[in-house]
Amino acid sequence: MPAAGQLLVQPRPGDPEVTATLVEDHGLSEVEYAKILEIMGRVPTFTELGIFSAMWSEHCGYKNSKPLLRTLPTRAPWVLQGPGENAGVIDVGDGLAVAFKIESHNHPSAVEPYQGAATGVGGILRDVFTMGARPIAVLNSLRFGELDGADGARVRYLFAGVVKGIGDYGNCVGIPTVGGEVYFDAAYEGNPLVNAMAIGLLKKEELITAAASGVGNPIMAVGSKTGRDGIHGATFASAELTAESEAKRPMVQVGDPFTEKLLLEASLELIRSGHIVGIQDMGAAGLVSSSTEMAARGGTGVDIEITLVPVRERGMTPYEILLSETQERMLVVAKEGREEDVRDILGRWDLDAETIGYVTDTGRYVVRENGAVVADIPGEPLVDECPTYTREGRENPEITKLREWTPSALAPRHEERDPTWTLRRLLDSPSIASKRWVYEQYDTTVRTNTVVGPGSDAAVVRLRGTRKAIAASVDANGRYVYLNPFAGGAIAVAESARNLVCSGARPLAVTDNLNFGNPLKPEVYHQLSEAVRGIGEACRRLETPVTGGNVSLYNENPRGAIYPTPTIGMVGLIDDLEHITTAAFKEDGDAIVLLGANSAELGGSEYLKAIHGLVAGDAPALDLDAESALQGALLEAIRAGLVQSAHDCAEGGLAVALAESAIGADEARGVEASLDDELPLNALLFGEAQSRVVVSCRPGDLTTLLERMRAAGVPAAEIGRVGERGGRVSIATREGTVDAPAAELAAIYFGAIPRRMDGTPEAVDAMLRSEIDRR
Amino acid sequence: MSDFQVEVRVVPREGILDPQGKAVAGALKSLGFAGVDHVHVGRLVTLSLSAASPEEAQHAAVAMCRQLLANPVTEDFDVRILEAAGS
Amino acid sequence: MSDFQVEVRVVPREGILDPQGKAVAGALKSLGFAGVDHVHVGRLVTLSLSAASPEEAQHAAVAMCRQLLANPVTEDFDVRILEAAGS
Amino acid sequence: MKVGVITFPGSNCDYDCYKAAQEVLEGETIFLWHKEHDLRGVDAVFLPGGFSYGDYLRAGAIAQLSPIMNEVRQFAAAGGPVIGICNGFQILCEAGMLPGALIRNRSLRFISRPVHIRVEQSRPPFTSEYGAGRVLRVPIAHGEGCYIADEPVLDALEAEGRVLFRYCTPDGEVTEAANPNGSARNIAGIVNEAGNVLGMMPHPERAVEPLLGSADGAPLFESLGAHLTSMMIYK
Ligand SMILES: Nc1ncnc2c1ncn2[C@@H]1O[C@H](COP(=O)(O)OP(=O)(O)O)[C@@H](O)[C@H]1O
Ligand SMILES: [Mg+2]
Repeated sequence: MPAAGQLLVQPRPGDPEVTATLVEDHGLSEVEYAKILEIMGRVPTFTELGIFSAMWSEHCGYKNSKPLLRTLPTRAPWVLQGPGENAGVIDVGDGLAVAFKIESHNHPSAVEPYQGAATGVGGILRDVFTMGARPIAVLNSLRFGELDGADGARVRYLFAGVVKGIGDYGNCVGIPTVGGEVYFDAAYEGNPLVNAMAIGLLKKEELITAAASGVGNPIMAVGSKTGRDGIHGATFASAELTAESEAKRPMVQVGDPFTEKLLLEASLELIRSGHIVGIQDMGAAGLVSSSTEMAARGGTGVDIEITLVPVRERGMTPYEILLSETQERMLVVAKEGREEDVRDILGRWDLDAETIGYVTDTGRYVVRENGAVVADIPGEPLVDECPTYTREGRENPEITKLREWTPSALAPRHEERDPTWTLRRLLDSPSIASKRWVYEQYDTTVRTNTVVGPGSDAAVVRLRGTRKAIAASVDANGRYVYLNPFAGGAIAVAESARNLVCSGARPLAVTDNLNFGNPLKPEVYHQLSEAVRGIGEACRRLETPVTGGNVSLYNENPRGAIYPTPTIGMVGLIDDLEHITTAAFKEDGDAIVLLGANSAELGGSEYLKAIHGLVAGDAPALDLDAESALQGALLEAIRAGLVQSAHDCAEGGLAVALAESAIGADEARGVEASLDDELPLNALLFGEAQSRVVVSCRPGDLTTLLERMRAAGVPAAEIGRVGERGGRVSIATREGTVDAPAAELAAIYFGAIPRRMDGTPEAVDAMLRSEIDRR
Repeated sequence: MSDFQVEVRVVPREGILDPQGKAVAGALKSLGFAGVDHVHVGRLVTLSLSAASPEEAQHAAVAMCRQLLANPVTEDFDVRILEAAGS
Repeated sequence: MSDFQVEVRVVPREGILDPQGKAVAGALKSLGFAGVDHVHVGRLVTLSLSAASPEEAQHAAVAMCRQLLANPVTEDFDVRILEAAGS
Repeated sequence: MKVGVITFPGSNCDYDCYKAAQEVLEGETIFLWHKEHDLRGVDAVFLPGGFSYGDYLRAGAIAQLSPIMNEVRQFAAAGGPVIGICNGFQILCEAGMLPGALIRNRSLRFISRPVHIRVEQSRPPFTSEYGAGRVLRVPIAHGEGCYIADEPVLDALEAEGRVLFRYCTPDGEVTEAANPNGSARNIAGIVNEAGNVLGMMPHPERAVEPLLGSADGAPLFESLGAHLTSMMIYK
């Protein structure tokens, strides 16, 4: 007999019996299953088991990360919506707010790069526009194996497919892709990372949250018909990639950006119409997660008749319909009696809506099939009582040992006596080289608000009707995090903020994507917990709270784990369009000033890897006080109009930063610089000491700029002059001089990726597999 | 060795979303064509191939599909060897 | 009325640039396939159509091609009525 | 004067076009919905960029069947100025209102970047405010922008001065290397026989403000404005 308030649930004919094996296949542990039995007071049906399995997967339940995420700072006066909603929202003044969020699609992209990446963009756009925000920009953060390693052909195939997938989707929807980052390292072979971030703009009063409230309100399914796509994708995204995942291939979801564009327009109209109380993307774990989460937020229950859900295929079971991850679908809670109004708006955009159920006051999650109850679960425990774990973390002793490496152990190669050789090598390293091959495939200028697109430190998108602009950047150096998870996590935040400041923005808030290996392994859990601690500390010091994010664990393959890669997406505000600053040198004779101090560090540098094949040493030291002082003083100087260009020193160090400012824009310019620090040549030119920025200023502003920096306690020194177009890049040091025509360095820098992608026969093959029209 | 005319048909996998087919179906309907259903859009690759026998040609064409012409995750293919055209 | 299975083949017109065909040819060659020539990439549209006779189905399908499925400037088409599948 | 921007399902430069027209032109700018049967008295029509119907099948193929296209045809036949940009150009070709076709870029990749184009003809209604030979910097963003047509058609376009824009180097030289997508004879924009229907792949509406990198597209709108003003005087 069911207890009071519970409905009679009959096993559905044809459904498998719930056994220990079936429970295990659903990725649920014994402890978790015991908890389910306790919540249910009986053995769950197959459908109910599927529901629990999806909701309690890592992807939806955050069972291994929640306790860590709770330690992150999430509040500031400008934060309107912190973690827990589809996207975070911050106040940017003038009655406007910005919604933004990052999301990973690593596992789907490893299996089917084009569709995996495309649907990743689709999902993150929906997260933003379901908040009532019109998407204004997308960014992405990508990691692949080595382009010319042993597995090069496969890597090139994945890289080409992912880039085309991101481009085709965003281009079609008409949202500019304005920035991102790409790194190549053997650590990501077989397990690429694809993180997409979307930013949207809304009027503060139009903010809507995804809650199912109002007993009796109809629940409507909107958008594409449900098919068998990606069933158990959320569980899939929470397990290690094995040969078996190859067999799971038919689950791959296909994106339909055209329908997304219609959904986007229709959703924004719906939200403004006042006919609905809530709207949510049917994303990972589809209908189940969207409906249960909306009910939980609304403190209500739902009652769904599964046969009313529009389906694409015949014979779909409740289990399949509930768990399907068909893209471009939304769940809408309409106001009672407004269903026709909702249908009218959608019909204008050629979209259908079906009422599939109602909001109830029982607090229970009820699913029926032709009236017969197939699932009846108390909603609150389903959403909130997923067991969470604080695992044991222990550093891998090999990494402890790696960190003890110091530059004194390094024997320079004989070619390095000519530092120009080294610089050329670094500019040709795909992780440092220009990513133009990538972003030329992205529409960067649609919507006519992109003031600074890809190719500078941060992207800048103006806010029409105001003097303001938004700046955004995504950053993470997995190698630093691998060598020192705490420092690496903090550096990712600091670098992201520094990129924003270089563009003239005040950093405001963070969305993070934690890409890690299997958390059940103590050495991985150690990386995860330490990196989160580093992120938290940097976010607190730099006053950039975390407003949301995403966790992607189990990024491993039979060959090993990826570098722990906590991608930081950051948004900042530029108060006045006048303050927008880019990395490129502007005029002959401008003075070049280095802010921050050089050091003898080489640990974790691109130089060590590209020139010596070494991943060793400690991550660069980060002093958050120095960082904060640098950022504050630089932003002040930019606002005072003293700065012509600003570029932070990142991978490849000072020499690469100088070269990028000279050659990174349309026309290559010369540089005449001289460094007289008493440091080893390689560390001085190519070391990656933190908290450094290369700026240029008009000669007449030099004294003021240097004085201001001194007053702020920020090391600053004039190190050279900007040269003319087509000049030479020359950097003199005590031990040797870099000297080469700017045009030659530009050819290397811009040619490195095209050369690898379009040059070799296998590359052509790799490119083609994704280029052949498969829409 | 003979030259074979090869035709490769690549179609979206059964059950996989076919947005293109959906759009074409809608357009045909709005043009007034009635009774149209199950619209799918695929690719047709034609090529000539020199091989010793139809079997060998078939074998090579299937290998091409596996390696390049079709996406094993989302598409099914089908190879037809049409004729030996000359020596 | 019967349901006919219709297959529409749309191919780049002779003499028209076919960048995809060219790229596929290059890729097949680089993958080591020898003796491949005249590679072209076209479109394959499949649909079911209810019509009174194969002739009527053929006629409707040709009209679809003229109005939508093929671009007369760049493409040629060819319609095949495969079978009547049930009433 | 009143100009209309058509929104097809999947248009995504409609707003950009609207904004540019509004900023540069005097008078009113309105959106026209693809299902409408009436151009609501506009004096010029823009078919904006984007991916109408997802560009599924062929770019522009499905949009040209939209109800409003009948009105656009009649409007053009009566001499009304029509401007198709990017996807709009593709729609005009698919609709048979301009000769030729746009196929996939030579590289098979989508290309988004600023390019240089040379103004080949300075004449109303679209280019009178440019000097012939002037080099413009405007963005392109397309996957299917390779313009092709039969040789006789191309010869006729040339002979009749209907090629308005050609891809070129920053110095105005028409070279193979300056051709981003493989278009026949570096063609970036053409007009119909009567000269009142323009199709172009580059985006002038994305180049009307120095803040966004270039204002070289503004004179195109100014040319249209000058033409419409002169028409009103004659009316
Ligand atoms: N995947 C990508 N998509 C778009 N833009 C990218 C991508 N990767 C790199 N970029 C752009 O290239 C420029 C340089 O990238 P990166 O070297 O990572 O910059 P930084 O070191 O300053 O963070 C940035 O403007 C960035 O936005
Ligand atoms: Mg960098």
